[in-house]
Amino acid sequence: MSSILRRREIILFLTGIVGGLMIFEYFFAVKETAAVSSTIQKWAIIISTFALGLGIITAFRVHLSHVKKRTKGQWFFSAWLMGFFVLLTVIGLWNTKFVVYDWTFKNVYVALSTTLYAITGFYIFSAAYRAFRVRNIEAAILIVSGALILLRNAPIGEAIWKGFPILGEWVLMKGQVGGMRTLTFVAAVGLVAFGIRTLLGMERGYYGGGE
Amino acid sequence: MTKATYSVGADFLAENLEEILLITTGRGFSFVVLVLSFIFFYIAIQLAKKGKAPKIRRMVAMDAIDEAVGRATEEGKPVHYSPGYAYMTLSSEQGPQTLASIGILSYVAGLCARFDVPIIYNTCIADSLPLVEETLRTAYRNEGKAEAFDPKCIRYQPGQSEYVSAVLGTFQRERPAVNMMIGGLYYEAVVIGEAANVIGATQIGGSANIHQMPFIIATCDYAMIGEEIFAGSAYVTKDPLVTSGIASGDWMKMLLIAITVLGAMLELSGVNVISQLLKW
Amino acid sequence: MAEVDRRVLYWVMFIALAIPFINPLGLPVPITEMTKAVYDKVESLGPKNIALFSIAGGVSAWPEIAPSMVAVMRHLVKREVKIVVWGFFTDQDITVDMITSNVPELSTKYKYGEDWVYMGYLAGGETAVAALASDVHSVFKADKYGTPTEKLPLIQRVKSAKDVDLVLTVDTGSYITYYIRHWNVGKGTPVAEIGIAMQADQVVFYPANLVGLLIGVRGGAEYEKMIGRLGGGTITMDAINISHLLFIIVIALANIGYVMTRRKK
Amino acid sequence: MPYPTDPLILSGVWASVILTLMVYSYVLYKETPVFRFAEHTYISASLAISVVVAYQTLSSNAFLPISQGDMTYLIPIVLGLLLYTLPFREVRWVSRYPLAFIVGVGTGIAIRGSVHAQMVNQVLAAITLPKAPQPIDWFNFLFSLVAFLTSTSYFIFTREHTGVLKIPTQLGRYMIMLALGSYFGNTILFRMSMLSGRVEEILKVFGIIPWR
Repeated sequence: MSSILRRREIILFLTGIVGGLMIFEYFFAVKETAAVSSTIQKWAIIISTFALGLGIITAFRVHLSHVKKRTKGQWFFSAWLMGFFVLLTVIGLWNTKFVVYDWTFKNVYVALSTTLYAITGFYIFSAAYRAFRVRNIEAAILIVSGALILLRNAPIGEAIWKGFPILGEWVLMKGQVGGMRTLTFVAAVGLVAFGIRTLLGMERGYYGGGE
Repeated sequence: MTKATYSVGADFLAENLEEILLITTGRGFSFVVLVLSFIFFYIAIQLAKKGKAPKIRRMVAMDAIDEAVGRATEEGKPVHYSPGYAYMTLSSEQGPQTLASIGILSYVAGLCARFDVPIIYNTCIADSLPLVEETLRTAYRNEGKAEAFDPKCIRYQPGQSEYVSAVLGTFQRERPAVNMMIGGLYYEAVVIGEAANVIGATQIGGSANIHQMPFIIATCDYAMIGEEIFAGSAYVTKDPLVTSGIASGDWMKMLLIAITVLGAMLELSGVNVISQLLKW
Repeated sequence: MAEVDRRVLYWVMFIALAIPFINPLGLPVPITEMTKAVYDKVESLGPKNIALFSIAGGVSAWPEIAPSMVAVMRHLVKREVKIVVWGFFTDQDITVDMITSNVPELSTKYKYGEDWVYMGYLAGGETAVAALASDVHSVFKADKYGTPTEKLPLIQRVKSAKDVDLVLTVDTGSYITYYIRHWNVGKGTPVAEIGIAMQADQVVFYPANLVGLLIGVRGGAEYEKMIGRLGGGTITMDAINISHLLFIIVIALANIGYVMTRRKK
Repeated sequence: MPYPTDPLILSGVWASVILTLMVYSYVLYKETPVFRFAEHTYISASLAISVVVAYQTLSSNAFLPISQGDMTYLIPIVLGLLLYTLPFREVRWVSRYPLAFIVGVGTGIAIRGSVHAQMVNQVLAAITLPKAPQPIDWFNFLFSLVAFLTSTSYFIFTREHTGVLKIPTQLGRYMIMLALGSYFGNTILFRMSMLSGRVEEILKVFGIIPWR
């Protein structure tokens, strides 16, 4: 039994069938498939939720080893990570309204998510400094288009020259549309080709290569 | 935090299907396009089997991988690889990009195994972990170095910003010589890209997410745009599939360009048959 | 010159962003068409109309979207429009708290259940939006606080998308496209967006009828000006002015440096 | 609003600002134990919160239907548990079943959505004529159309970009740069308001500007 279930063809076939069903449901008005496809999507969410445990195993594998080896400058932080995790998980599963959990959620989790989300503000600045150099015509167009949008978005643009927001508005509403449309379009073409290979079981790169 | 109190059930969809489908009419032509994609792909494969596969242009970013890993070997520093946020699951529409990324990873890991370069893999996509581990394990085994594989090179963080913070820390603590970020990238592209520039890493980036392309181009030494990442894994393994996939994609582009030109001319002369067809 | 230590750039930006908060500049904020369109639409509504306020953005995006959310909500309350609130983000309760504390009329002038109602969190993405468009009552059996829908007169009136006069979707992702597909194209309900800046690029080429769009904090600042009550958006606009000017200056300097180093070679 | 006095809120705002500064010390100075502490605290808290959220998701989406008698939900639970064969060499292959399932769903969703929204709808939008056109609208229509056609021609991989294709592909590259520049500019607005939000928070908590 297990030798049959182990065959790659059967596993790839499962991918093809599930994917094919998702596609079929989208294009055809068959009641039964719509219900099945909705159920399948829910199942996928449930399975993915279970995968979190693998993530925790993966993380603990790394941090336990640091603690065991007393890695310099790291083991203390690994121990803290694991200890705090256990504490907070126990509290959270018991009662999410309990003050320790609620306080950590708002002042550590939400605050640091916002902080890291905003860290991009620094990096985008140095990225612009590096990338926006007039090396050739392409780069020049990139700079002019980016600068016009900057001067449209910040009222200071209009304070400098009345024309900036008008030009910026044109770039945003009309000028960029064609190029953006192409990028959307070609990304989909590549995705569909890759998806077809996956569903037909021909894309083996992802499948761990051998066996 | 609130519980997921309600969600839409299958029974509801089934009951109201007709009304929902009424909203989504207009998929007829899309279906034709999808079927044509399959047909084009089949023809391209048949042509490839007969040795008539069309030539495609070089993919500079993929060719740069060997050189980059070589540099890491010389400097004795690790290679860092990460697939981006990608909605943290393979079951979303970002899933294929993660898969494509893992396909390229299998090639990179093989090179790393061959030259004994450590590889560090940071991710926040929990359900991709089995694939990643198996890909790395197989790559090491194929190089005859199964015992050299250390699963601790895979690091997991439970969210996007968590993953960004861990990558920032990893860069300064372990100083990789190469940073590769390929997959469903979001805001991390510019942060990781610039942080890797600080430590002077060679960077290869790629994504089909349009919104990150400006930043991948701005921060990386080599960029893969859009469909290149999907062709990547087959390209490095010299698989005839790659030319077939790219050729059929090209035919699809040419067909839709032709429809656009024809449609625009007809619309301008007052005939709206093409736009009606597209809305079918 | 071309290779300044990055940290200098970061410190300059950090300090420059702090200055306008301490010492506001108060440059005028001109009104753009997209924002005016949203304002005019809300202005045309009255006590008989129902607006849907859909939250699909997290707390981490507050600096960008909170000013618009508060300003639009203030305008709705001023026009005495009935408001239905629901959302798709797990931390949205904190957002609703923020709005109600900034718009006290929701608890004084408005009666909960009759004039406004908060239905809570919903999972399911596009499927959920599509389902709500055709039948609200089969999706929501009770509001956020557990009161059954039968006891909420306002939600009794909202059976499907057709009962809503304006959708205001707060969005940091793709929910605008879901609402356009299922509420606007499907049912003809007008849809307006409170969004983050990058969405402007994508929404403009989406083939649909969008009432208008508040582009990030800039949209919020314009809206505050139009309702005549300045707030967070207007204050942040100073920081935007300074930082954008800084970008322009730094890009110019980088190019001067680049040209000069090339000449030397 | 006055500066908060409630000890719970006060400790909260100070903790969040100190953690923020710990993270920004990486950018403004360098990687230190201070940053490392913030990083590990964040990941730790987030892991715990993810477990709690996962538990809630499973109870409302899987355990609840099962308790109501819908046994089909045992299937995804079993599939989910099969993922945990991964650490055991002999049965590791079993974990491919749940994966095959997830990959199928993701690929299916990605294909079906992109053909419609990203391909067909874009062609349709490209050929849709302007309503109530002024001369400028005709110009804009033609500009977008030409931009779309030429930049798509740049993405043709199986033909050399010479001869007939030389000028269109060149023009197409310019059009792509115009789009990317616009996107870059808008992203800057978003990122700057995010960062200024954090700066404002720091100034507020330190009492440099009034609480509002």
